[in-house]
Amino acid sequence: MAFLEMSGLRKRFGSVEILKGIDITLDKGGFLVLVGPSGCGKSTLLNTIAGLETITAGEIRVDGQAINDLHPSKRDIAMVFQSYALYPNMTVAENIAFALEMRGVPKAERRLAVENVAKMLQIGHLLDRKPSQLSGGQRQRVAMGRALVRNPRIFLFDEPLSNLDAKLRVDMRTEIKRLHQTTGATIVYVTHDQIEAMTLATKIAVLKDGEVQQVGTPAEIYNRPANLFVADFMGNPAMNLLEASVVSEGGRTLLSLTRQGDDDIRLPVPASAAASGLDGRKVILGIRPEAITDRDGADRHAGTLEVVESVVEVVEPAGSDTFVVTHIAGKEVTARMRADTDAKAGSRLPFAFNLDKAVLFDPGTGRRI
Amino acid sequence: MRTIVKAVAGALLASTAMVAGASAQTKEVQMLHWWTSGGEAAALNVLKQDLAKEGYGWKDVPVAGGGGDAAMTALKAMVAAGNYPTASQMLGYTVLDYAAAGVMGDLTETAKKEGWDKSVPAPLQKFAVYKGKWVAAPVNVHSVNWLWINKAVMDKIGGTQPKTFDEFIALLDKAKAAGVIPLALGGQNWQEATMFDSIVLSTGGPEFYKKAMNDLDESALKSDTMKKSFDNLAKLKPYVDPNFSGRDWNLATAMVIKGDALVQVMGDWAKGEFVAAKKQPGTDYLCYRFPGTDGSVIYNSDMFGMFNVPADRKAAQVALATATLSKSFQSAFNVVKGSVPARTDVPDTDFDACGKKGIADLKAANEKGTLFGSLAQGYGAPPAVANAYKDVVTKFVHDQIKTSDEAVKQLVAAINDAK
Amino acid sequence: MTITTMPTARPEREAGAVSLRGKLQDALPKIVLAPSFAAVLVFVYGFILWTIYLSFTNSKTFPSYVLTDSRAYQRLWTWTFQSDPPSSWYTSITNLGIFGVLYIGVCLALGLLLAILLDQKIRGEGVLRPIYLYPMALSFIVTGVAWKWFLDPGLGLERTLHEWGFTSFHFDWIKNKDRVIYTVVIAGVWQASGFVMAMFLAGLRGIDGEILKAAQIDGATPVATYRRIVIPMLRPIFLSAFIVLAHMAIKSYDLVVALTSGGPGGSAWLPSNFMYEYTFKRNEMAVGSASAVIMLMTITAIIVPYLYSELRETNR
Amino acid sequence: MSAAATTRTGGGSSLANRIVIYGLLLLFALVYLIPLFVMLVTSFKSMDEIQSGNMLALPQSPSFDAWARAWGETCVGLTCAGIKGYFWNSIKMVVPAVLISTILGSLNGYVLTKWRFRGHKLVFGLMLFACFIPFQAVLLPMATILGALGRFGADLESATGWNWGFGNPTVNLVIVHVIYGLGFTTLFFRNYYEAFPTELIRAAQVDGASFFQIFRRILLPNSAPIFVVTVIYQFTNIWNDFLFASAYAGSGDVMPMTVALNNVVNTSTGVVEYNVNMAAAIIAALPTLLVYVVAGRYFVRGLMAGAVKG
Repeated sequence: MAFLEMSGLRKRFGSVEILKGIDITLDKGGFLVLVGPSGCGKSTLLNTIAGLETITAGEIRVDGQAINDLHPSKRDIAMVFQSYALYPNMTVAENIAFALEMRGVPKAERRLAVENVAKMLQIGHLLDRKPSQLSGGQRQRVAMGRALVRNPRIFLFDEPLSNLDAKLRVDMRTEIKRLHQTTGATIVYVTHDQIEAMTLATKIAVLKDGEVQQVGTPAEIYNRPANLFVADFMGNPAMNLLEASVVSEGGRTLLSLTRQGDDDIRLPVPASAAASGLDGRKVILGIRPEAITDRDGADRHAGTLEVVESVVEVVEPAGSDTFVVTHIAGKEVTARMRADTDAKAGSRLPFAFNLDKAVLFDPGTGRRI
Repeated sequence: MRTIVKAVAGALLASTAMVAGASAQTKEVQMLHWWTSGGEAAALNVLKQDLAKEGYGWKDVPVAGGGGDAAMTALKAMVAAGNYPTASQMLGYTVLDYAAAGVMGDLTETAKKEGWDKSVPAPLQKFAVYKGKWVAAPVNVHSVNWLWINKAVMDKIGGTQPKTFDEFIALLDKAKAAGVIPLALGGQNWQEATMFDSIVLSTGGPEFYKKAMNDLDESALKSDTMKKSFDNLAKLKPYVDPNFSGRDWNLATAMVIKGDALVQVMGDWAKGEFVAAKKQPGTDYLCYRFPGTDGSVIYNSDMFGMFNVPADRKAAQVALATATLSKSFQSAFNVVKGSVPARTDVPDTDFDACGKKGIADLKAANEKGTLFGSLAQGYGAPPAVANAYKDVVTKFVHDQIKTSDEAVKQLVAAINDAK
Repeated sequence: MTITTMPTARPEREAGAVSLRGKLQDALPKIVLAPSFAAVLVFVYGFILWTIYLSFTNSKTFPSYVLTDSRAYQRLWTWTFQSDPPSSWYTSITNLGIFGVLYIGVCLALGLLLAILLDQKIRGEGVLRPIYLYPMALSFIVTGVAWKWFLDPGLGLERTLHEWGFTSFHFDWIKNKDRVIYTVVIAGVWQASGFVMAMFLAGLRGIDGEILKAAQIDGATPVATYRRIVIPMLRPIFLSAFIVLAHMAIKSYDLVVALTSGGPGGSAWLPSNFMYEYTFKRNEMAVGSASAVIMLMTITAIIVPYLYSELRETNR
Repeated sequence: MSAAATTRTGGGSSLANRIVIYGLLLLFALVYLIPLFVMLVTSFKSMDEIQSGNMLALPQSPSFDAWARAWGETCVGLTCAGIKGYFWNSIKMVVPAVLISTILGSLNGYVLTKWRFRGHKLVFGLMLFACFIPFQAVLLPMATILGALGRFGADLESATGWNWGFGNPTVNLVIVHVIYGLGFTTLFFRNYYEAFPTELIRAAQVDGASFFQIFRRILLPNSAPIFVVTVIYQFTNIWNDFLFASAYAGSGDVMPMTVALNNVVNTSTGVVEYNVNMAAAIIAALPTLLVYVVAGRYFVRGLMAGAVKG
């Protein structure tokens, strides 16, 4: 049995339904990331787990016990907030110890616990300061310390890194990952940043408009997105999504993509999709930029590699790679070339399509075929 | 936080500690009044001491302001709360209103014993006796139809006592020619209306005054005599200095005392100001009846309304009432206050010339039946009517009503509306 | 997402499972609020109902609880249109119009001006600010006499200027039935504008400096910056100040009494003076109550739309 | 961040600007000070000088006489011991009234922002609207209820033998001022707490703090600015109240300062001692003046911190 189970969760504010039946489970020690665009309900979902918001229907169980009617303080959870929510009138030590104090832990024990946590997070020298005297990263650590000191059954993180600058965010991300690995804690983590989701999660749930779009491991989500939304949302640069029609030519079923002022492109149907029954249909081809490369940069193990020449529109060197943009099927298509590519805007270049990594979607339902 | 709690608790305890003292004591009179100025307070202190001699304490509830308005509001609140004072300074119809509401006590026994029926003028008893029961003890009788004249100015302009309204105008003209402000008036509605009381009496005579201002007879109110009264009021306006509006009455009196102005038409409480300024009647100032009103007295009276207090506080109340109407207090108080005693059998030995005249006039008017309540002072009709009357007079004085025709029309309409 | 809905009510089905203590804990916020709310219901709304009831009786000196008719309203209605000579009620409501507009308008303008001036990195702000603020600390029982003197042509400003040689100066508004209400405005503005200044000053200090930098880069002059950017950003403060001022304007009573004793011929009356006069002085409690009801209705007409928009806004 | 900090530098000839700005500010300051100035100089003059001289002129021979008389000799009703004794009456009424109404207001604001329930807006709207009721209209019904409370208190006392304070004029005034102050205090605190980060409350909830623990440990320690505003506002209003004070606590032993002052300055007859009146008026206003002068800085800060929504 899973450690954390959410089943049939619904939440409505007046006439607006924020959560429309959420079913997610998480094993003990797992790291679940709830990801989605703002307004998708991910924060609300987290708050219902914390007990900060009631649910309209459904159940939340931890370790087999229903907790949805327990007061937040009785759920044995800890939470790290987006704004850190450090009590401005208390010192760092008092902030960290507050929850223990509320639970009647003796003073000596509290001090020991605070010291341990402070050592783990390397914030021992900050214990006597007030939150206003701390930098963003330090506050972040204190907020985590406040959660850690409790040693709760579940940690909840509500976009904890969104207020940090880019470099610190990466550092803290690593820190959180390390903490997860060393403590084995069960974590539910909300973010809108899909890189955070990919790097941290053992399990990702993509939400949109109060509905779960897909739950799976990062690899599943990335490689086999359940629908167009997930495909578009996860990955940066985003997956290329191109309209294509399925045609039969010489006994082969092929994808045909139109080009303006150029020949149509013919590509084989990716192995991930069952080719049968597609004949004559319109589909959407999803292919990630890293699956479109220069010819000699292509994956050596690729089963179906198709080289197509196309006119380069924009070249964006990114250091380790160079992104090259061309125009296919009425859309910009981003390809990931080697850093030393000689692509120039306006020139014609061969693009190698690795269709092993491509997926097809039904344009009507948006689902993966 | 803890200190806050302590502070609150402390303050609450401090206030509850006072509670024992707050509940009415049996050997104490609780007295609501608005006599807070030095002279009045001194006069009232005589009463306090009289009571102290008999072993009664005095719990003072002074609420000054607006000529008793604030005190009356406080009284209404006290009565609404059921905390009746032993007595309260009250005026005219207010006593009757409270009596009708059944909150006044009964002093008939004391009145009989002390012979108030005989000694207190009948028109006053109309307000002190409700349905055959004495409910108030009159403290004094003020009379309204007085002229207060600075003698030095009078001598300078060579004026003599005006006997008629026209002579009065002639006198004012003399003053104007001499460069003195002829008429000191405070432009507040009650002062204007108080002066108008006298004008009506002077213009229409005693009969007319009674019909119009006490009986509110409509034919009298809209008569030509009333119109003429307004015309006479209009005649006086040019003799008033331009800054009169809103002036307090005692400032107007001060103008006469200092010789800035010749004359003020005001009730005899103005004499208290002269007394306080150490001025002597006859040598420093002159007191004449308003021209054409000799032989009649328009009065008002301060009364101590006696409330229906519990039996254990009754003795104190009786003591207060008895002391109030005792001859010694009546004399001592009224000498200071400028008014005359509310009983006609008080010797006038301690009074000055004006006081003696006032006492004699009151007695004569009482006997002749020419003692009338002042409409402006709330002794002619209930407050709603009296204030409607004041509205019209003040609007006429301040040119919001422009003609005497219009004024009479407005007066009839306003009084009918308020009745 | 700032909607805060804390667990308070539980679905009926679990009622049995929840301990009494837990229920108490859940109801605690409401229990805490309840005494205040109950007090307001009884002592404000109960009394409003009481007043409405009395306005339909013929209460005179004391409340009478026998319902009669709407004569009090009929009288007020007649008086409303009686402008020559003006009835006291007509004077009161037209005065409230003049007073309300000028008092609120001038206070807002002056308060804003002072706040903007004080916000220019002024040396001695700590001295100036309390000077503008102190009138709010004083009641008119204290300052009434001083104001009366100052406005009196025979004692105050006019005489002083005459003594200084400006003999043509004329300022006798307090004695003039058509002008006296403006002196009430002057004293009222003096009392409240400092408070408004403080509100605006707080608002100015709360504006994000980057926006102003942006305006500067866009080439806006200081005047244009204030007119186009700063003042529009102070809109919520205008609203708050408006409410504070509107409530003071409607409640203004002692101002008129202390300054003018009602003015020449009662020409300075405001509706609250009317109400007090009729209820307590003229013993026409029904009329006083009816005027109070009309005042409350006027307040309602002004305040409720504000409250509505204000409270809807918080539902973002 | 001052709005002027950046705009100022954009100005042209800054010296001329500064002169205009300071000139205007000083001019207004002078105008604002006139009434206080008149009162002050009058209080140091003799009566003769007041009556003959210019009210704006400085006293020729300043004397503290009037002050001494106002403080210790002038008559309030029949008691001629100055107004000094009435400070304590006012303080023991004002302090509990201010503190209770402020604390209730902060609790209400806390509930109305952080523990919302269905209908919270209506409740707040009703409480806010209560600010606007004219006090003259509640004078009598309130008196009736206070009277009933007093009789109930007397019964209670005879039943329990312990005085509960009902019916005591000071307690009555505290009750009245608390009730009619609730609208404002609730408004102030609600607006302040509206901007108070809700995440802090949530964090404290997750940390296991109870309703009151959150209030006491998290909100109260961070409410100082709005406390200052509310206390100043309430203190001034309650200290200066005359209507309720005169109607419910008029007798000499409980009379608050405003009523005593009114009895000194608003006497209807007799020579008016303006110098004593002015001295008494200033003495009576000292606490509120002091509050504004001393706490004025925090007042603006407090308004900044959220009493004004902006």
